[in-house]
Amino acid sequence: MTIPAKIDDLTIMVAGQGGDGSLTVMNVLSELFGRRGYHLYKSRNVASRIKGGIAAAQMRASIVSRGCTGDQIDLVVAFDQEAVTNVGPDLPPDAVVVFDSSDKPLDRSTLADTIRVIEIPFGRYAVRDLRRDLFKNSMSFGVISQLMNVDQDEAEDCLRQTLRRLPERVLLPNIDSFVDGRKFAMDDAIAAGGYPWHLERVTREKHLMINGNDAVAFGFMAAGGRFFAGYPITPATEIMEWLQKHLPAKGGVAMQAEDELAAVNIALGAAMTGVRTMTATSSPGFSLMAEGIGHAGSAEIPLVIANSQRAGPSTGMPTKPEQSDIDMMIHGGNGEYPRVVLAPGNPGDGFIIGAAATNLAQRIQGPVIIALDQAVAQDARSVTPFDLEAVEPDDAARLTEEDLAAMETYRRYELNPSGVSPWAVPGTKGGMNLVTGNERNEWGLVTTVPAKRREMMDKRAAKIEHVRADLPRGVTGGDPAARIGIVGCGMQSGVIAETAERLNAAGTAVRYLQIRTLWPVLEETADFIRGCDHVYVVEQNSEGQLMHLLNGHGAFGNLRSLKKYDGVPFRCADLVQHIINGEAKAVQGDAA
Amino acid sequence: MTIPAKIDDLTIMVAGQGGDGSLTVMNVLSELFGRRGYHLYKSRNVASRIKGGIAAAQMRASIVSRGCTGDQIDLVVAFDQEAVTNVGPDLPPDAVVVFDSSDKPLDRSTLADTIRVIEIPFGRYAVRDLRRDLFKNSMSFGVISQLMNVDQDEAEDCLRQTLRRLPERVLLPNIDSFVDGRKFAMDDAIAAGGYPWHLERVTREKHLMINGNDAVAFGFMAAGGRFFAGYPITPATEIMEWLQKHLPAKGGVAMQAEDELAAVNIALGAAMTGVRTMTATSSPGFSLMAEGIGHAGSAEIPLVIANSQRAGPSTGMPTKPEQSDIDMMIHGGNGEYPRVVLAPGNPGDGFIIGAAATNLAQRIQGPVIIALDQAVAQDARSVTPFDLEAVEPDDAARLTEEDLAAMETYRRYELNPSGVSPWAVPGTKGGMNLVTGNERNEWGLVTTVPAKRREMMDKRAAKIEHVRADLPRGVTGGDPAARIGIVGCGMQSGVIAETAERLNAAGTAVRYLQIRTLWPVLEETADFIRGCDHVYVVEQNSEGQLMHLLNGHGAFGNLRSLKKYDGVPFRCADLVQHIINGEAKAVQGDAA
Amino acid sequence: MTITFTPSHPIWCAGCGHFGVKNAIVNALATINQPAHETMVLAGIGCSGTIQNNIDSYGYHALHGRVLPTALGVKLANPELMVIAAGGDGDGYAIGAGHLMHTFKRNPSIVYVLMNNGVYGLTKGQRSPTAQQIDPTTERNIDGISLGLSIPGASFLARAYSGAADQLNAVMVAALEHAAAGRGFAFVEVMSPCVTYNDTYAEWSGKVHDVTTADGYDPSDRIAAFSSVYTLAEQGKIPTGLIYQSDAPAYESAWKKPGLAGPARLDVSPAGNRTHYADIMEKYAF
Amino acid sequence: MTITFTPSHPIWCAGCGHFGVKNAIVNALATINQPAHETMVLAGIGCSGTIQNNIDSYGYHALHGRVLPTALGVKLANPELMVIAAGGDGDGYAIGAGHLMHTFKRNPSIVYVLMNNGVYGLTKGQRSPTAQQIDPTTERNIDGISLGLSIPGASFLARAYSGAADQLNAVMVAALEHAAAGRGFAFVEVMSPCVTYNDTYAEWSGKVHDVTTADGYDPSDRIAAFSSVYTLAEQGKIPTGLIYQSDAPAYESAWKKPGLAGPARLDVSPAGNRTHYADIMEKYAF
Ligand SMILES: Cc1ncc(C[n+]2csc(CCOP(=O)(O)OP(=O)(O)O)c2C)c(N)n1
Ligand SMILES: Cc1ncc(C[n+]2csc(CCOP(=O)(O)OP(=O)(O)O)c2C)c(N)n1
Ligand code: SF4
Ligand code: SF4
Ligand SMILES: [Mg+2]
Ligand SMILES: [Mg+2]
Repeated sequence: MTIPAKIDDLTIMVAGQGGDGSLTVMNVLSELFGRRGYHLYKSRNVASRIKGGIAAAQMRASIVSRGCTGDQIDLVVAFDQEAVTNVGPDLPPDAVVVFDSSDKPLDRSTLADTIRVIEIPFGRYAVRDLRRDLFKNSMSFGVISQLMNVDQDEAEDCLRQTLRRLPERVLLPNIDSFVDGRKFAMDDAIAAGGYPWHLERVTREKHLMINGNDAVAFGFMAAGGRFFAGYPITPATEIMEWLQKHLPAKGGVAMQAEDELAAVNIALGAAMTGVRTMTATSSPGFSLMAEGIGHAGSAEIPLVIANSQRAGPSTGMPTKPEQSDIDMMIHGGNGEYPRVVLAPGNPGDGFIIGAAATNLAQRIQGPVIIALDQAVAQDARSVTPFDLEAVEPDDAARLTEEDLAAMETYRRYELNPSGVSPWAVPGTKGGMNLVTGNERNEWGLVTTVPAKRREMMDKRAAKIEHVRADLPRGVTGGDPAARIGIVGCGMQSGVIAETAERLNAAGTAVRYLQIRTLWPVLEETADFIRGCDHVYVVEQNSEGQLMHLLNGHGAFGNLRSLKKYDGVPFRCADLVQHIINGEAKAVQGDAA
Repeated sequence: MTIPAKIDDLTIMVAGQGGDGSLTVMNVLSELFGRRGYHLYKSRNVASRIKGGIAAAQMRASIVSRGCTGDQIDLVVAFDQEAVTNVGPDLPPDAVVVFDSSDKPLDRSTLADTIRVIEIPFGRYAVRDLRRDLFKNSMSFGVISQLMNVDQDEAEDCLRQTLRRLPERVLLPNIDSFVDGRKFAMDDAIAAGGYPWHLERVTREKHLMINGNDAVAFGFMAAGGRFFAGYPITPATEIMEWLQKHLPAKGGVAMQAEDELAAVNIALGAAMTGVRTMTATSSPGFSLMAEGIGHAGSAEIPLVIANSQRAGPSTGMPTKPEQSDIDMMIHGGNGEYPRVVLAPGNPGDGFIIGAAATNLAQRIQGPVIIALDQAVAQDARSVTPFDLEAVEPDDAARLTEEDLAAMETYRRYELNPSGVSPWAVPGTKGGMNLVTGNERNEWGLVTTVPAKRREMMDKRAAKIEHVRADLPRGVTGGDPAARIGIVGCGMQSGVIAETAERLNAAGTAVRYLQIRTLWPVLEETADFIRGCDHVYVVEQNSEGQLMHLLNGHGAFGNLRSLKKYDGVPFRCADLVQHIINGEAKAVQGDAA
Repeated sequence: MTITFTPSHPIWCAGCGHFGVKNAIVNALATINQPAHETMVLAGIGCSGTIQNNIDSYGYHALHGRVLPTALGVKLANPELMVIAAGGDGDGYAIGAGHLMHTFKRNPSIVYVLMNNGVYGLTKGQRSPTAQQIDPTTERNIDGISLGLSIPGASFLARAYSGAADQLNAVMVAALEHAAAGRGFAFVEVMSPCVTYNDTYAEWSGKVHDVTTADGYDPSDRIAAFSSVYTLAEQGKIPTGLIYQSDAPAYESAWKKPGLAGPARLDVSPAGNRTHYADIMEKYAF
Repeated sequence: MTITFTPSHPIWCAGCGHFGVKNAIVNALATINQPAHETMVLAGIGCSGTIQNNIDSYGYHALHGRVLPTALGVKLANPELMVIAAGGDGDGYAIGAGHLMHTFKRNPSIVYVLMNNGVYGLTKGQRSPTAQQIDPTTERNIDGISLGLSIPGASFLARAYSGAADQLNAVMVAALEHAAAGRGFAFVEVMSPCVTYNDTYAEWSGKVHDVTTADGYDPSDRIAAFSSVYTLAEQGKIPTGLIYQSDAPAYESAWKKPGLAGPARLDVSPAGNRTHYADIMEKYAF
């Protein structure tokens, strides 16, 4: 019997045919790992259909907080042969597979011999046809909790907590299944090979378990956001649903429009009244909103737009992550108008950026885009609690009736060095004004006089300079003296940080920059790049959009592109390898 | 009495309050200059409203063919004080102003003393209230033809030709007005100061007088285009109207949809049947089409999209030229898909590119965008006749029933090195297939398998390489050995060519490149830039989009941006000055 | 008094029907004593889409076809405002058709004045969805009133003619009153000839027919309204008047929270909200 | 025979109403002997929007809400094809509402099968425009048949229930025949329950009511149809059957040029066309 490994970093996958509730074992595992003080990173991998098709959930539990899933899957719980076949070749030699052998025994052909397989005919144990999926889940949790050497009371408590909303008559047989699972594991697996793992008990401060969509919605609300209009679309819908749940209680509105064109225009109308307003969508919906977002830029209406990017082009792969709308978010929509594009790197950052975007939109009286990707948007992870005290709604250049009474004239589009004109919202006595997306004079009346046009274009552009100093700064890390850099944003944030950690540990000195303000390109970004001999730009797309953007805006020549566009995030191990290989070549190159 | 100047390059402006037919004098002048063998460049400058507001037409008549209007206006015909006041400060000292003094005499305060003014109370002469505008026009043509020393018979003939569709009872009083105008000019102006000009008689080959919108539509039709769906929008509507006039006679369809979303999707549906299909719009409409265009790229449907750009952002200035959608055309729409963006530099080029785009769309089975700007789209000029023989519809990878019968399997999205899959259109026996904008396997069935996804992305990207060698090459000119370059596209084409001519004549050696394929960025473009010490990038926008594009895609560091964004095209004189100043600074810089 | 923008002079062609529409709106606002600063006029894009520049109120120039969603956003965010949307037949029945349906369905208390001239004026004369016949097809024209009648929720459907000021004024006042009373969406289609591209004064003067003059006409009877609109249209007439009015619930009222102002006027200060946020955060504790 | 794609097995949840719809389409195609290669099935996005994968024909997956314009493009370009558009209630009544109106108006000879389940299935259960009541508002639900009745041009309006195969089959065959005969737009709304997010089988089974069984029901009487649909809805019933059919002219026929094939099959070779182009060019001679 081998000595069980202490768990400091474990990745678990549960896979089966899709359908609601089929993967609730992950929730019980969260509960357990959470109590033990682990950090978690959870992701789901589903086909864009309701039932049927492989669905899988992954969870990485680690003692150090991590921003991505692990390199390899240590434990697979599979209710389906297909999942094991697919994932088999990628498993490490000491992996454990728990398999539902109700239908037939596992075909081990894609598995290395060293892998430990525990076959359980869940069907035989969980025959009750009521909530069958749930029984499977409870039983497999029983197995896992046993494999990790967790005692029955604690494990049962976790199960009860997770299933607390169930009626007793459903709960009890689940507990039975759980006990059966533990017993099975003990008799069949542990007896034969010992405990593979031993779960630690560590201490960490209280954290939150949340995904990026929810966190961005929360940040928006905390910064005074009280109006939302959207339209369902994967993987952005949670933002709408979160706000539908939380805004009305505070007198706000969160409505589902008839389409994205309505959504963005309803939002524009609301925003004009002064209420802090957001809309959210995913890639194809963002394409449809292009005209409306440009209108916010032209007519000078504050609006936050969240784009939870999916893999494109067109409908693409709705449930897969990609960062292939960077160009569109920065350059989409006709003509030229000031905009800010921010990219949070994790849910904690999502809260901060959700709040910052809300204030920035007011301060530039224009569109601020939050660039999420499916991974940041939907992967849930443990993060430190949000700093609610740090959020203060910023009233910017709003005029009251009293302010107006003291003014001789009031022009909506007054020219001034900041580019931001004082603003009287409808309903304010004495502040009547015209808002338009045509070129106009200070009064808001349409004009094409060339000199006025230039002034108005310059005025709008100036607004970005006005807030530049306050735009979210990037996160840097690694060896500050390193000559090799790594740059990325969004879903790459956790990956590049961990990659840098490993590379530095392995003797290749690197530093990294997680960009949080994608547009405008900040001086700090150019500085970082200039400060390195060369920089790896890591992104989830095929064209190297971030790299071209940086090249086009001041960073010339020393960028190397690391791209992935198959719907699967980079693994740290691969990035480490890429960069070590790249450097080896560079050294060879130098020698030649 | 001074000796009249021979006209080799003259710019005329007619201005008044807007309204239909108020500026028909320009048409008579075209007729006259055309008969005398001049080349013409005509532009209109109107407010986006039907009547009222200053409207002006400009015409440059030159012995050498020119691609832009003149630096200065030599002759102003004004029915309105405002026009003279506006344009006054920019007139050269020897300009002539013909003014309608019916209401009150001309306020000359913005005019230099040297300018010759001919005031005619048109009201007194053209009192008949029937078609009053027309009488004004006929009379002012009488004045001008006299000023240019054209004899009455020839001038009258031109007028009759232009007004040939009018009934005799309207025509005759117009002829009278014309004669009155000649008499007035003779008595009042010529008697006092002599003929200011003398119209030449030169020979040139037969030309066409056409604008870019019409020419693009024609090129599309000549390459076999038989389906169009669009929606009215300034300044693109002429494309729809041209095709509505010409396609039905050949069995084609040119329909007005309910909006741009319908237009692009109707077009997608039609294109899927195999008919060569186009849609056209202007900037805000292009924003709305972003999703549909991406679908053409993803689902692999051949489609030509013309974008006659207006000044943005949002509704912007509908009747003013700008090149501020470059970024959007290249990067708009979610995700990444192959596309080609072509920019004709004049109507002759419009025909060629209209045809080339139609064939290229078939060859890449995807979207090909024609980037016009309001100036190329709506300015009419004389161009050499189109080479109809050179246009041959290209059938690309189309499969017939017979082809299919000989195949064992048929997959719509078959993988092959060209990236272009053989294509059976609906109705073809044995060719049933699935078309989708989701990621898919070769059969067209949705998939998210990572390896398949990569193959499909690579396949689509390969299509651009497949046609790269056949993409329209740029036009170069100037001194091939020069170290200073000028780059531009579209409406800049005529301006940069003439600027280069003048700079070279003045001793500053320059060469220029008119880019015709904006995307992908061609190697020849990078070569041109690398071959120069520095390159001026001339564009009609505020952000320097073309310059950033070139920087981002291989041309690093030696670009200088010359931008204009006030709705008024660059004048050659200004560009010449800019570049001379720029070079002077550069020399100073070198010395320091 | 602060000088704000002065309503500018309309830029329409002399004789354009849109003048009458503007006058009727100005007149109705005065009749119901609506304060200018509590009024917002939003217009689409088209010749019709410049009307907001000519009325003393807050004004907004919407995107083409999007005036209704924008107006809805304004109303929901600040229900105290009188919100008037205006636009052309291209704007409302072509590119904006889907939004019109959904506005009928939701029934927010806004006024919508659709200026129908059977043509795209601003883009110089293309056919609109109400053009009598679209060449080379036989496409029939949309009837906004019938459309409204087909959608549950529609609460005020009227048509008037720019060439008949009295009826137009009366209908416009009724529309503003409907919205001001929070009774829902007041739809007024005004037949407003385009003298430049589709001069229909002569034709329409002979065709307009006030349905409400019929003996016993009951504007709350949806089926009867449908029947009379359909029958008159078949006879080549243009039915006018306040054709249908009902008591469907208004959309904005469903969002109203007792004791709380509309979203635009809520207190969002940290003082009044942070505890609430902390409670939400607690639900994510881990 | 060349092997082309094999219709795949539907991916819907067991019990989903969409199975019945698919069967009815397959059955109707067989009934009218429609050759597979001359048929094109286009679907929107949604659970409903995968139906084209399960039918032996040319198939297309449209953008969300755009299935009707796309289908129109196909039909105009190649009028010889049988064109069947399909999609959900979100696809057709929400994002696609404007196109639906304009398709009724134009009346092209295509079949449109709208699978109404009162919910957004694929995006997991949000309310659709036909949801009975949208919280927290009192928004009423859209009725596609009434909508069609309100638009001149509409020529075939039917509703069936996925739980009643016989009527569904009959209606589907009639729809395909209407389109095949070039009589215009055949609109079939199928009540198709979503067992996962809005299981309405029990409720709908009790509510569906075949209007055409009424004595003397005349499907060509538009006013009567409107009246009976409206009245039944007020009674909480769901009217079904071939509710309205008329002889409005079909859109594609207006574009047809005698002696010439549809656009997709025209001769565009230089030989047959260059003289014509030269004539056009001559008009620009200068
Ligand atoms: C997205 C978009 N598409 C097209 C246009 C061009 N456009 C401006 S006004 C208009 C239609 C005007 O017709 P209507 O709404 O009937 O108003 P009218 O001018 O007749 O009053 C169009 C198509 C535009 N501004 N934006
Ligand atoms: C432009 C765009 N917006 C939103 C979506 C997301 N989306 C996919 S299906 C769907 C609605 C599905 O509902 P329905 O049409 O009723 O079909 P069902 O699934 O109920 O059959 C939505 C909103 C999308 N794919 N594209
Ligand atoms: S073009 Fe027609 S609609 Fe426009 S202002 Fe003139 S008359 Fe009115
Ligand atoms: S979620 Fe609903 S609509 Fe979608 S397949 Fe399942 S039952 Fe059918
Ligand atoms: Mg109109
Ligand atoms: Mg549905």
